[in-house]
Amino acid sequence: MITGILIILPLLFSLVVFSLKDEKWIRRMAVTGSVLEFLVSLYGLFLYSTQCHCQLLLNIGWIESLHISFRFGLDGISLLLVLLTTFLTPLIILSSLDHPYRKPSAFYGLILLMEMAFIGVFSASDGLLFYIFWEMALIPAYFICAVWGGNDRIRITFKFFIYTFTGSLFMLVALIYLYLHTPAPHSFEITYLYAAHLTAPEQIWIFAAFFLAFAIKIPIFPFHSWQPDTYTEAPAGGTMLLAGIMLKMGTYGLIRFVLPICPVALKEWGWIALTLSVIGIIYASVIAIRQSDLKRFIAYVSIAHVGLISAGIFALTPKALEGAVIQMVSHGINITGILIIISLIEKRMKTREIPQIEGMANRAPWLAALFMILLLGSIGLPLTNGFIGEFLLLLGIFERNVWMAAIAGMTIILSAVYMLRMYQRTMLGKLREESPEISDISLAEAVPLIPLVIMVIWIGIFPNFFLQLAEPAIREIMNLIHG
Amino acid sequence: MLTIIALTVLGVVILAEGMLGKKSWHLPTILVGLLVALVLALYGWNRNLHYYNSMLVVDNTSIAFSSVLIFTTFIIFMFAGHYYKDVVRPLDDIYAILIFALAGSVMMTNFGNLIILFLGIETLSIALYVLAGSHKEAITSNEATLKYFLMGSFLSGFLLFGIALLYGASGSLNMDEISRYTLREAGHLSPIFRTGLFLVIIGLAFKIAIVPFHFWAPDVYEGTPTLLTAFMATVVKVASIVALFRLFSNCFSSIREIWEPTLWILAVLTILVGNFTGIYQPNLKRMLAYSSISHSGYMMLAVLAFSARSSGSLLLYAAAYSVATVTAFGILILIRGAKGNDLYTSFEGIAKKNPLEAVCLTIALLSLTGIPPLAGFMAKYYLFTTALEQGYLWLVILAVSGSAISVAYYFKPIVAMYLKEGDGIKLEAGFAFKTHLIFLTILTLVLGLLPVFLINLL
Amino acid sequence: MNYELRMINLIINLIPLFPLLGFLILGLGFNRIPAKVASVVGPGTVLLSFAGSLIVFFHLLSGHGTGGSGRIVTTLFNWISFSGFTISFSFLMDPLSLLMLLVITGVGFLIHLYSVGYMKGDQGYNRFFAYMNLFVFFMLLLVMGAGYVMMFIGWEGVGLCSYLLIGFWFKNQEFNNAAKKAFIMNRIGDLGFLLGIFLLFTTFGSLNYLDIFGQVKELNPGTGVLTVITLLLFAGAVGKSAQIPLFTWLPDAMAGPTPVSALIHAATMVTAGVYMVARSNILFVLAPATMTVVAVTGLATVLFAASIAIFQNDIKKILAYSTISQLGYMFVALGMGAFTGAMFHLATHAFFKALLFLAAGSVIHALGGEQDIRKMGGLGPSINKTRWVFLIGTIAISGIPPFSGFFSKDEILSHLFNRSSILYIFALAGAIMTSFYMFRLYYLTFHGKFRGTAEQKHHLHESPSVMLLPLFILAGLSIAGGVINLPAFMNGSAWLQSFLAPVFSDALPFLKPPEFEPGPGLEWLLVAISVVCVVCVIPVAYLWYVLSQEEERKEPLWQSFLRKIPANKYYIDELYDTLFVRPVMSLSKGFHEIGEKKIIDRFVDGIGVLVVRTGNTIRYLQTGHVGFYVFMMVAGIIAVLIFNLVI
Amino acid sequence: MNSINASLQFVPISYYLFFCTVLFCIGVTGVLIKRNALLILMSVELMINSINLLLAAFSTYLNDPAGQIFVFFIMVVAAAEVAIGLAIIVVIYRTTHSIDIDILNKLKW
Repeated sequence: MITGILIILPLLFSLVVFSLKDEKWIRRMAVTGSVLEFLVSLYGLFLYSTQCHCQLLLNIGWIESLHISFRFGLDGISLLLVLLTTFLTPLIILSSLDHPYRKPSAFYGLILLMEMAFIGVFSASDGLLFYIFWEMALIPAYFICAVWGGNDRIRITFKFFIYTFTGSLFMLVALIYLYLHTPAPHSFEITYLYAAHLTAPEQIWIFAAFFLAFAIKIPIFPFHSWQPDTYTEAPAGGTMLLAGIMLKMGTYGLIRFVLPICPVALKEWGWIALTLSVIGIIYASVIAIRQSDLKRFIAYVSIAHVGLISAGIFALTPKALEGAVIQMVSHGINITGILIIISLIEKRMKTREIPQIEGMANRAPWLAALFMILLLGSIGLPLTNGFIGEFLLLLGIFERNVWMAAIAGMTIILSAVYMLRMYQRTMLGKLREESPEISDISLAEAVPLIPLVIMVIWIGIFPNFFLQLAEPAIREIMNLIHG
Repeated sequence: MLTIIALTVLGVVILAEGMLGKKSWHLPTILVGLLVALVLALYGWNRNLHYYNSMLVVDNTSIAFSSVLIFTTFIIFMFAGHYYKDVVRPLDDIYAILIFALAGSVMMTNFGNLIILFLGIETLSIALYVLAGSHKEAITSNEATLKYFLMGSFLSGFLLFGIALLYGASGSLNMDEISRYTLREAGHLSPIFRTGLFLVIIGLAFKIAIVPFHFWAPDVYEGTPTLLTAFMATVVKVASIVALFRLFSNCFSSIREIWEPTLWILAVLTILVGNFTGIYQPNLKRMLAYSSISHSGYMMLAVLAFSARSSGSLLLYAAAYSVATVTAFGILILIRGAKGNDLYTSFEGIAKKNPLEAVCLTIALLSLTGIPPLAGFMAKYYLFTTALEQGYLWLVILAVSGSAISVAYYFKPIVAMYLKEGDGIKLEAGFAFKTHLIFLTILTLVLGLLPVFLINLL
Repeated sequence: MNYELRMINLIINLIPLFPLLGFLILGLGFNRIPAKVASVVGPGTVLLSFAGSLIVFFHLLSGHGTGGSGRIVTTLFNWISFSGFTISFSFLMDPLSLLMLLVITGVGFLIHLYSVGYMKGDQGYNRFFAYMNLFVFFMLLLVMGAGYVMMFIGWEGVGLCSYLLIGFWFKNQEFNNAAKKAFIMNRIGDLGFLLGIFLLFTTFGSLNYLDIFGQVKELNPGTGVLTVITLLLFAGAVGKSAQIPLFTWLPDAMAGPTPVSALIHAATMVTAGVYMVARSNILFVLAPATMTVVAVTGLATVLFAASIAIFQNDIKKILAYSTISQLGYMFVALGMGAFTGAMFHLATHAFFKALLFLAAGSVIHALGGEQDIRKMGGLGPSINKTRWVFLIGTIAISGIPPFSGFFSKDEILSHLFNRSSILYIFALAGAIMTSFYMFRLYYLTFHGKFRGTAEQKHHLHESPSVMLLPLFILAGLSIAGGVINLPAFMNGSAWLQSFLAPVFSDALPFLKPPEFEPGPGLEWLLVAISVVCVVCVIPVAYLWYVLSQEEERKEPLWQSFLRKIPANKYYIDELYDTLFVRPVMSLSKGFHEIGEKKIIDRFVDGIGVLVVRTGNTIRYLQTGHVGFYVFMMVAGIIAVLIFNLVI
Repeated sequence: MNSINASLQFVPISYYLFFCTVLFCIGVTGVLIKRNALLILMSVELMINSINLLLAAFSTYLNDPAGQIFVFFIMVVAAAEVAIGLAIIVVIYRTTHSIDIDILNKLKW
């Protein structure tokens, strides 16, 4: 029931927002809708008990003849990601309120639509539904990036769309193939999919298809070429949605589908995925060092971080999975925060080019301080959320393969290198004479940032709540892999 | 049977009205008449009627499809008023011929005997030759009709030759007889029969515009007046593919191994050529022609993977495809009215002033692309499922890659409408027109969300 | 659990909380609350935790409630815990950590006090104290933690604080670079540490000291995994304690305000490595190979750093290098298994090195920011108090009795002598160098004639009492600090030895016994030797740097060449720059220019282009000629028929 | 009737088949090589008539009237087709003053 509300609510509000004319009311409704959604999800959390693994089920018959139905349910992992979505969306909307987007009704309507799709993806316990919401998320994303994006938006966003769409089409084929191999009567229900009998080669093909789709979405090296451009061209809010939430769809998909469905293939070919992810970490980190455009910089940083997450997922150890889940949440929080900061910087300096920004800390100490905290979170300093994830991930990978862990561990050095370099060149130093008169962060601007910063610290100090929320689900998946 | 009669009568009535000079009565009469025909068609539901020692066989499948055809014609006629609003000459002939063509297509879905099949096809085609050229002054229209006529009559020659051979080999023109023959002779079919079989396939392939018999389609579609192109792209195509489907499911299902490879290759060719060629088209009308070609390739999957469920999925696909295509043509009519051409450049920036039209076209195109939760996706999904059930893995993979490519051209108008700056003209679409567009769009959504209705019919 | 113990636990938990509180107050209100409040809160919180540590200390001495184990473990909460994996946020109180606690909070408080005067009027005054408090908090976590993860938290935390404080004056990008360098070099070590932790976990299934040390006794010495673990841990120590090869950040770290150098880069943070090795003594003892590595690294660092220090001209840099070499002594001691000696030297070093830094700070303060000793000289009379405390510090570090440095260094030396005489000789050489460069520094600063500008001379002034008071206290400690571990042959009680005994008791049996047990006579002899050695270089220094400064200028070529290399720190920075920094930068460029643009992007776009091209080619089949169409169709028909009938 | 059938069946069916096929192919060739719309139309007619003949022959051999009935249908349809075709050609001639099929290729690519 609650899950149904979670999915319907954003849809309704987006329709309302679409229909509205008065800008003030558009903004109000958008904020109200997203906040309401967040509260509902909190209530869902309240109803949720960590004991059994999948709950808050909703099952409405849809196509009985094929045993396809609107099947939603939350286990620990999905609940966490739903919470992440509902937590970030209001902040993203808030952060873009003062930005003069043309046609705000469409902009916020699309954001809410996207939220609906995200929640659908994270809570669907039916393969076809998952796919449907997966694609539904893509359309608003495309339009947000394409309509409100930068100069080169048309080419870039089109590339983004067709690239991800192609990937997901192969996932569709794989899904149908799975469906046909589920025990009769065929069904897309997740448990049926888990129970599908596949020979080893079949599993490998399924694995390949899923991996392609998810690797493009995440993105895992070398399928990432759409991502830096898109992040750079997209409007601030769009980038936040893409980086903060959308790419979690990929990692979530890996955990929800790839791991339980093709364990054999993973045992045979998982190492390739693992290696690719680890390569991605180093590759992207090294590239990030020299980027001059802040958003492009963040894009590469994000590739590096999610590389670690996916590496953890492919390590197939419980700790790594715990790490992956917690890190998904943390990454969402950190990157959204940093992107908000970047948009604030851009607002003040009228540019995103690092060489043209210097010494903002002189005039905007609070901005610098918040930035520093988020940054520490993303370089995984202990007592920030980043550390929990990185520690567990690396530990898990270490248990799987020492050398991989050693190489992946380079990230704690490289992240320090690129992050501090960027921070030093933007925040520290003398303020240029020619640079515009800048003010410190205003309360309105701080509103979306404060919760994020609090979460950075909170997860860093009390991660247990989140870990234990995800634990039963992870145990479930580990059983499916090994049992 | 009754349907066909009703339609024919309707046509005659229109002509009568024309003689009486009651131009304004045409559309109402037609719309009512079509509804009547629809009702009559549905009247035969679950009755499984045979007429004239089963020259006409009216079973549920045929009823469902002929309803789709009638309905499509109906929604096309909804645009007719706007399309012909400033034409002074009497239109009774055009309308009547359209109706007759529809009658022909209905025959194609109900045939129980190759004679009827042939008659249906010819009724349809001859009517279309006229319609394609109905814009006498326009040289493009002339060219279209000439090309269509020459190739059409040429290929129907092959069809006939095929039928003749089938007749000679099997000794009958009746489908049941032929199927019995195939069952009997399954192992060692005479070359005559096989030649006949393939010539029939080719004859129908031409009507469906299967590669390499598709060459007429783009040119004819472009030259033909837009409204009638819509008819060609939907009714004609669906009718012919249904005929093919019917022929194979009733007669030749027992000798699958003979025709399977050929159809496989033809389907793949159609999907790929259609999608690839669509990319570079400068105008929407021609693009839609190619998209229709690729879609006939997809529908071939249903014929190939003939199974209990495939008729249902073909029905859904036909419906989804027709609705979306008609919507697109509707917008095209508007644009043509405003800009005088249908180049992508004339779509630039229309989203600003005409959000409704833009959204409708977008949804239609997305549905054709196969984006959930729209009808097009569901249709594709069922089609692929049935195909995979029959183990056509590679075919499905190729089809999927095809629809990945199709994004490249389906998005061109969308990009033009939303992302390009253009002269902010307001398209003059009447209230009826708009409501109709909305209706179609909602239909696309509903078909996507509740495909069950159509699927469970058959 | 009785009332008293609950009180103690509360106090233990409060010790780190006070500085954290201070940080929060100062940090959140940094641009609102007045400087006066800051100058109370900053030092005050540290004083509170000092008091707390004293209470715990005496409680532990009394031995109540510890169940005779001599240690208290308190758990705040389970930090990370899910199926089969728990890391609790808990503190371990034992003599070792208490010693560290006292040093950190005690010396830390004095330095905070000093900063009140030193940082007066700086616009970042509150920020400064906020960072300092944060540092103390993390440092306390580091030493109080009951497991390696806890230590790692503090470990990274202090790294962060040192980053923040080195780059405290962030307007100057040079300082920021230094800060960044420090953090990154530390992180290199930390990676080793982290991997060590992982290996520890996979080996012992836990990360608590007590669990691990409990299990490790079962393993037999020299096990491969232990060697790897200890080497990885030591890598962390190397980074944190600025040993070869990761020492170059420490001299640059002098960019920070002087109190920072005194607290973080002399007294406390840099000794974290020593603490870590001492803490995991049993692990190291069971890995003899690592022990040798530790000792050799330490000794190499001693000589290396000392040789550089001789030729430096920046007062703080000289002290920095001396810190490095003193840390080297500690590692030598650890490597030889003289854990007590190391800790002892750690403590005394904290006293006199803090003293020296603060005194140097007072000098710099007096000269208005001048740090180059070539521009000083003859400051003795004008800032007399500073001069005397500086002299005390110098004597102490040079190891001249009866000052504290003498005892700690002598213990290490004698211990070395018993183990291997070669190492002893090298160490002695190091000691001699130490006293030489220290006295060089002293003389060049306070004797001879003033070489600075006129207006500097005019401004010369003694520091305010709030700065002098800590100096005096530290001077006192530097003089008397030796008493805490008077060796037996001086009829001392070797109190520290016995105090720390429970910590090291498990390790000692595994140490290879000394080659011979020296009698008191030999001990006295060694003392005599070392004292004589270090004392005789003093006049040399006086001769060179006070009497004849002219000749010191014009020296033979070979000599100048000889000085050039160490004067330029053996070009280590340049070496690293070419070895690591440049390659990474060019790699980054390469990846972006070639990997991204040329290969991956081009490949992906290539597919798109291919599709479009194909489309553009195929569409020309549509020639528009009916003839051609018909021909194609017939061709198609024939193909179909042939395909089906012939083939 | 039967006697006629018998006398007709005196000629083996394969002859008819072969003859009609040849006729048909001649028609096809005509369509292929001619550029004049009228001639093409006639070639198509030739094809259709060959089919009629074939059908008739088959029906005779099968003793089954269906084929011959079909022939009548075909004739009707063909007549209609021709009518339309000529009309179209006339229209074309009006606009282009030529009935050469290659004149018209505005619509391509």
